[in-house]
Amino acid sequence: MTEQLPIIVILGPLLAAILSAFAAWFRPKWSHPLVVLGLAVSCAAALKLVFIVAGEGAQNYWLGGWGNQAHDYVVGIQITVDSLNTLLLAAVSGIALLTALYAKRLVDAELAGRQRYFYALFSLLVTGLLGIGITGDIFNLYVFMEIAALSSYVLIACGKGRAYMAAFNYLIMGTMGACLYLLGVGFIFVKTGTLNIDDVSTLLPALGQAQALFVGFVLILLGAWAKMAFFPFHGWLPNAYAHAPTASAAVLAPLATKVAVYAMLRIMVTVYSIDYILDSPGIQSVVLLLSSIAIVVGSFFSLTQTNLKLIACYFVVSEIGYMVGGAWLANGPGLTGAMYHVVADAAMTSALFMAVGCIVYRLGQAQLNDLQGAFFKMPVTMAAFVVTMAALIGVPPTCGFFSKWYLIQGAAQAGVWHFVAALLLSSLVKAIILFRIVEIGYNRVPHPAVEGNPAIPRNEAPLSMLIPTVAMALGLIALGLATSPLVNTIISKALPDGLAP
Amino acid sequence: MMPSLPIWQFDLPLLVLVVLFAVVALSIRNLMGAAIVFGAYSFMMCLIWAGMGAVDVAFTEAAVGAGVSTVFIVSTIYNTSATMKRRPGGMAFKLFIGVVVTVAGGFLLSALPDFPDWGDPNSPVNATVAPYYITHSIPDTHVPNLVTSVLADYRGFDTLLETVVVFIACIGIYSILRIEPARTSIDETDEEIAAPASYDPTDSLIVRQASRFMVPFMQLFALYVIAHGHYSPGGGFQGGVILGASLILLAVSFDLKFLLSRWREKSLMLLVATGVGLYAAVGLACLFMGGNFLDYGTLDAVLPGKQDMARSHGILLVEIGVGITVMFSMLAIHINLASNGRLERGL
Amino acid sequence: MDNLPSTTPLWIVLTSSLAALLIALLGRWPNLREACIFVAAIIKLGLLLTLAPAVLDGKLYEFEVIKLLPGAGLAFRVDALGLLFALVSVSLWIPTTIFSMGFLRPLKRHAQTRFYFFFAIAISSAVGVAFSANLLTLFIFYEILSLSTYPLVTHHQDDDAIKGGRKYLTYLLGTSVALALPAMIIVYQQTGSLDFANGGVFAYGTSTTLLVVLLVMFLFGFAKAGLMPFHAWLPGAMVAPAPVSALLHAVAVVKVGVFSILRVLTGIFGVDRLTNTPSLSTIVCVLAAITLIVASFIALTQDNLKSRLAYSTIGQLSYIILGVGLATKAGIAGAALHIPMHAFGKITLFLCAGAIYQACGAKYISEIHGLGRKFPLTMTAFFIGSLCVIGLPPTGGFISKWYLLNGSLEARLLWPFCIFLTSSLLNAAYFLPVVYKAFFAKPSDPARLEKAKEPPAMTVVPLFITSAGCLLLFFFSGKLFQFANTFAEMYTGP
Amino acid sequence: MENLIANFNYVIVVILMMIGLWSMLAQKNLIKKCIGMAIFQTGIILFFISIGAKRGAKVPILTGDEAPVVEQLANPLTQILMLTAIVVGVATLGMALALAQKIYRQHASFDEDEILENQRK
Repeated sequence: MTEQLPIIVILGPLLAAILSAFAAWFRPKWSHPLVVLGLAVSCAAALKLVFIVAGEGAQNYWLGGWGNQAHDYVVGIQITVDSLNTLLLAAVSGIALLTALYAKRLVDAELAGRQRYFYALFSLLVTGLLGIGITGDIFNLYVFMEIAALSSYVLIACGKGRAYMAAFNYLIMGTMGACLYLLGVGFIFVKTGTLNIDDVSTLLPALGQAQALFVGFVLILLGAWAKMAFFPFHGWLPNAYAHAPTASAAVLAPLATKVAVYAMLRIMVTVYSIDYILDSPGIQSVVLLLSSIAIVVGSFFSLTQTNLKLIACYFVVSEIGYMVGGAWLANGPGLTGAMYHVVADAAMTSALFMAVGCIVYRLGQAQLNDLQGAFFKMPVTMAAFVVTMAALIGVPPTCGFFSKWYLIQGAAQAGVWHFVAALLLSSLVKAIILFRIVEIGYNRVPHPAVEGNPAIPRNEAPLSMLIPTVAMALGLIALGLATSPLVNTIISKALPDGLAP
Repeated sequence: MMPSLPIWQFDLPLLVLVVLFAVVALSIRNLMGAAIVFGAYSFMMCLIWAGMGAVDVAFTEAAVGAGVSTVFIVSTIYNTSATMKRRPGGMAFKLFIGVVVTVAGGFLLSALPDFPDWGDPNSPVNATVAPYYITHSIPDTHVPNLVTSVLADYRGFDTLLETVVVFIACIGIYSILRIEPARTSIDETDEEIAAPASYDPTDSLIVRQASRFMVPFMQLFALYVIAHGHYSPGGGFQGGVILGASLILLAVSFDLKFLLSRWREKSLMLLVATGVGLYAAVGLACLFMGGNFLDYGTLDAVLPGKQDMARSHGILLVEIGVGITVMFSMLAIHINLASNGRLERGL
Repeated sequence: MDNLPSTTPLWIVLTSSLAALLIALLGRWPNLREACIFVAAIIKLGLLLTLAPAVLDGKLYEFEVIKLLPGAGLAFRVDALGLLFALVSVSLWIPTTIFSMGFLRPLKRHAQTRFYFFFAIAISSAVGVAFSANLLTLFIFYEILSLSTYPLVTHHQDDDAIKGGRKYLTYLLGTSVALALPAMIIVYQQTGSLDFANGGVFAYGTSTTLLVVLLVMFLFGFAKAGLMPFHAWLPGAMVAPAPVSALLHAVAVVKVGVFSILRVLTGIFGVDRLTNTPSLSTIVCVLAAITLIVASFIALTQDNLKSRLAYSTIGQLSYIILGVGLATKAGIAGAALHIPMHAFGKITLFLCAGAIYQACGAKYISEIHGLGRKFPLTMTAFFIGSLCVIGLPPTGGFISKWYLLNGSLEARLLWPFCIFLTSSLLNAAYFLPVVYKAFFAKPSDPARLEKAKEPPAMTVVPLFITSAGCLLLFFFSGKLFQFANTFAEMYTGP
Repeated sequence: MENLIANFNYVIVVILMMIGLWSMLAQKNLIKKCIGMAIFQTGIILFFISIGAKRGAKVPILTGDEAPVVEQLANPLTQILMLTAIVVGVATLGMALALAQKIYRQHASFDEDEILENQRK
């Protein structure tokens, strides 16, 4: 049975989505439990796979039983779970499960009467993201990318007002990204004639520095960057995620961009190789510079915003810079940092958007000035929020500290000091924002415990939202404490030969 | 003796025409005109692809690109407005994008010397994995149409996902556009600027009678396309699109009410899910029979024939699933786009 | 040297955190809540004392809680200096809590539970810093300390408090993230290790330029030590309630800064390297000396009593850094000794300032003329505390300054010797007039004196305890010296 | 130059993609953006079909019982990849049009600048 686990990871949410679409017309109430069930199955399978991969190494699975059929190359579609993606799969399915539980109340409140297909789309989005993470075929990756993209356009367009225009812009940008990716796949395909990642990676070294391969590489990178909102393609993200319904943003922001980063890592590390990157140093320094700019721009804009949702969105933009930069340092610590940060940042962003969602649910909006007294109204939520911000700042022992640790170490090893400076700057900016919020939310109201001051009524978010939020926030600390085993047993094996974390 | 010209002569004018149509479609100020030119552009593309031996692709493009896509654009414009306002300025931006795009184009062309010769049967694309399909399709799956066997079996997972994409588009467009009667009052903010109905086709007797005559033949042909996909160009997608188009024709020539009196919205949306469900269920059945997902060979226990025939039948089953989904989602997308989500009246 | 594996250090650190949880739960019953603190403090003190004999034997207690990075984890190691520092912090926690009860309760201050909660967390993290086996652990507890003291600094939640808190965090977090963290990562990247080692971690032949840069980053990165120009947070933090200023900003927080620098200088750079690379020790000495003198001069000009004390603290901290910078056995021992000596002296002074404010609302030195006649006990305590900080017998301050002066002679450097002496004179110049005026000057505001009541017993008793401590430290300095000597011998040999 | 002629298809592909990309980014009219997007996608499809083309090959459908000759049958792999791409393309186009209609309901315009102005109010 364990050999079927990789496909179960995908099938859980996919079948749940189809069933949920049926249920939408007969028993609308069943839509949500069905999706939760599907995600739970997927999450369990993904977690089991983490242990299997840590113990036995990569797991390959051939759809339709079409392996290489005594032929030199794989003729069907392969899905692979190895040390590079197993953590990502576990994180995506786990976060999606928690978010699905969390989203129920928000959806009932924000999308009253319009949620017929919300859970089906939610589940399809997760299917797409998991598929990108699991597939071992570069064309199949494109199809999954489109599944994730199409469902995310709709999830965003479920919002009101500006959401449609934001979704439209995202659609144009996303389609452009996907098309560039597909074209890049075409350029690789021209030279190798196969789409299987393992086969391509065995064929590529012999082809050397062919210009077509280089063009394909750049196209795939550009496509992935457009999808992940890397500078200068970041314009669509803040609008799209900030105007989306809170429940949609809570699943999109943590997962969608991170999965695109993973796709980039997969192409860089497995399909091409680190040597390939090191042999084209011009592009490396350009990308590193862009990463630093992305971090600085994201930080700067997050400082100028007054809406908590937008601030969170710009955090996402700057965090993308962390991961791209880390990957392009192309040394052991940098890659370790990038791989670790993909998981860590998914968790952090998820916790952040969950906390913001709780605030929006109770206070109606997320302008900073509306937060007055928030710490008294919803202490538990705000505690989770503070923990999350601490992780984003990089306060030990949360996971944010360790990813920053590896990234800075990698940058120091590569001598890329502007990246170090950008990382530190972004930490400081986040610290400033945290304490601005603490001041507004905590200090700027008369303390209710002093005689004569009015008591501020407790108005905590409902438990179905609060528990996932708190769990996620605690997960950040747990993840931080688990850094050493994760790096030693899994991430270090995903590094190219000769590199050590 | 091969002709010395490096490309097929017929292609040259077609390729030039394609570019021309693309430019015209984008520069025409009347959007309806642009939509029609875009349809013509797609037809040109079909010809080019058919010329290169990609008949299935050409077939699909004819049905999807030239047919359904154009109808979608036209119905959108019908619901909104066909004219573009002339706005001054913005030249600098357009020029900047132009420069960027040109640089990108130059970059793409820089890889040209690296490409294998045009039409070379020994190029990596043609010589690495592809020969396997050509030599093994019959022994493996008993399907002479290689495209069908690769599509539905070797790379059946892609096709499942592709069906899912159509499914997403259908429920997505429903979620975006549909205004359910009960909800009209809730949906306050984004209301209510409906374009005047500029053209009402429902009163043309000739159109009605002609379509009434054509629809059965279209549907018959579509069923043939699906069922005979193993042996001739076509399959679930193409057949599904034609079936969908036949119903769209009904909707256009009569009106939406007429169509919806026969196909209720609920059943449409359920059928869309049914198609994907059928495909996934076949795959799942393989899983329960002890094989990998979508390994139709394991179905030989329940389907007639040996493994290769089981695969052939499995392919037919999933093609039917694809056909159902594509047909009804095309229809569902059309009725939503054509009536601006109200399903009352529209193109 | 033997290393003893033991979980006791972890329990010591956790005791006050667990107490913090209890405090949060018992918020509705103030008596129980405070009883809980005392119990925790006593348990903690007891546990600490059980470690003392072996540590004085030159043994180290070690315990690794969890491995966070290859080559560095959350690990504890108890040596003489760490134990000494922990003992001081925890033993002063008791009088401070008594004082807090007297200070907060009668005025029905708000959020007392929160106050005690974060106080306990702060103590935990200070002890955590003291017991850190490596730079990573130290950094973690350092940051927890910064964050957990923020609510204490902004306790009043008015505009001043917010401003002070903002400054507090900007300086402490900003420097630690922007300077100490990168420095630490560079160390890790260069050497693959963050453990404090007797001979330092750098391989022979590491470039001096790199070392100098790292040194400066560490010195300024641990801004809790108050080296100029990153000192301004300390006067700013004086908006906090008196007990906070007393324990945290005279003992725990600032000493954690100095302690971190001490650890880095001895455990990361190594005493040998300091001795052999004159540029390193010179940088430390010069920076410390500048701060020492400038802070003393600024203290002279302050009229706000707590500000004056704050600047005095900044100066005194640099004594310790200068002592280590000398890199001699007596210097290090003196520096180590100065931690408890100054702690007892300064906490007395701060508690006095709090008691005075409690009694008559006076914040400025010009307002307390003649106060000594009204509150002789309080002002006597203040006098003893001043003596201790100045370094005059019969108080403990004398002992540590003695060793520091010895250290500079041992290093054959005259200028630090002069600096120490000058600064002591300046100390006398800014403290003794306060005492004089309090006892002998005419009351500047007789009406205020009339209204003033004797501070409640709960606030006076702690003064006795700590000022008695100042005196006792002088007479029983031998035991303390053992700690300091054990520590110094680890690096310089017997 | 010889190469350019030999690979005339690729040149057309690049031109089509440039046209599509330009109108996706520079055109202000939403419908025109959608059409540009579709042109971009067909350009890519043309690219894939071109790389899979074989000189003088038949359509990839086997007839009779003789063993298939690889050189004589067109490459099925690129074709099915592009079938997928076409379907994805029409799905995306439909979604884009639905969004455009919704936007038109709000702003009575397809012009991006006008919509943004409207939103700023």
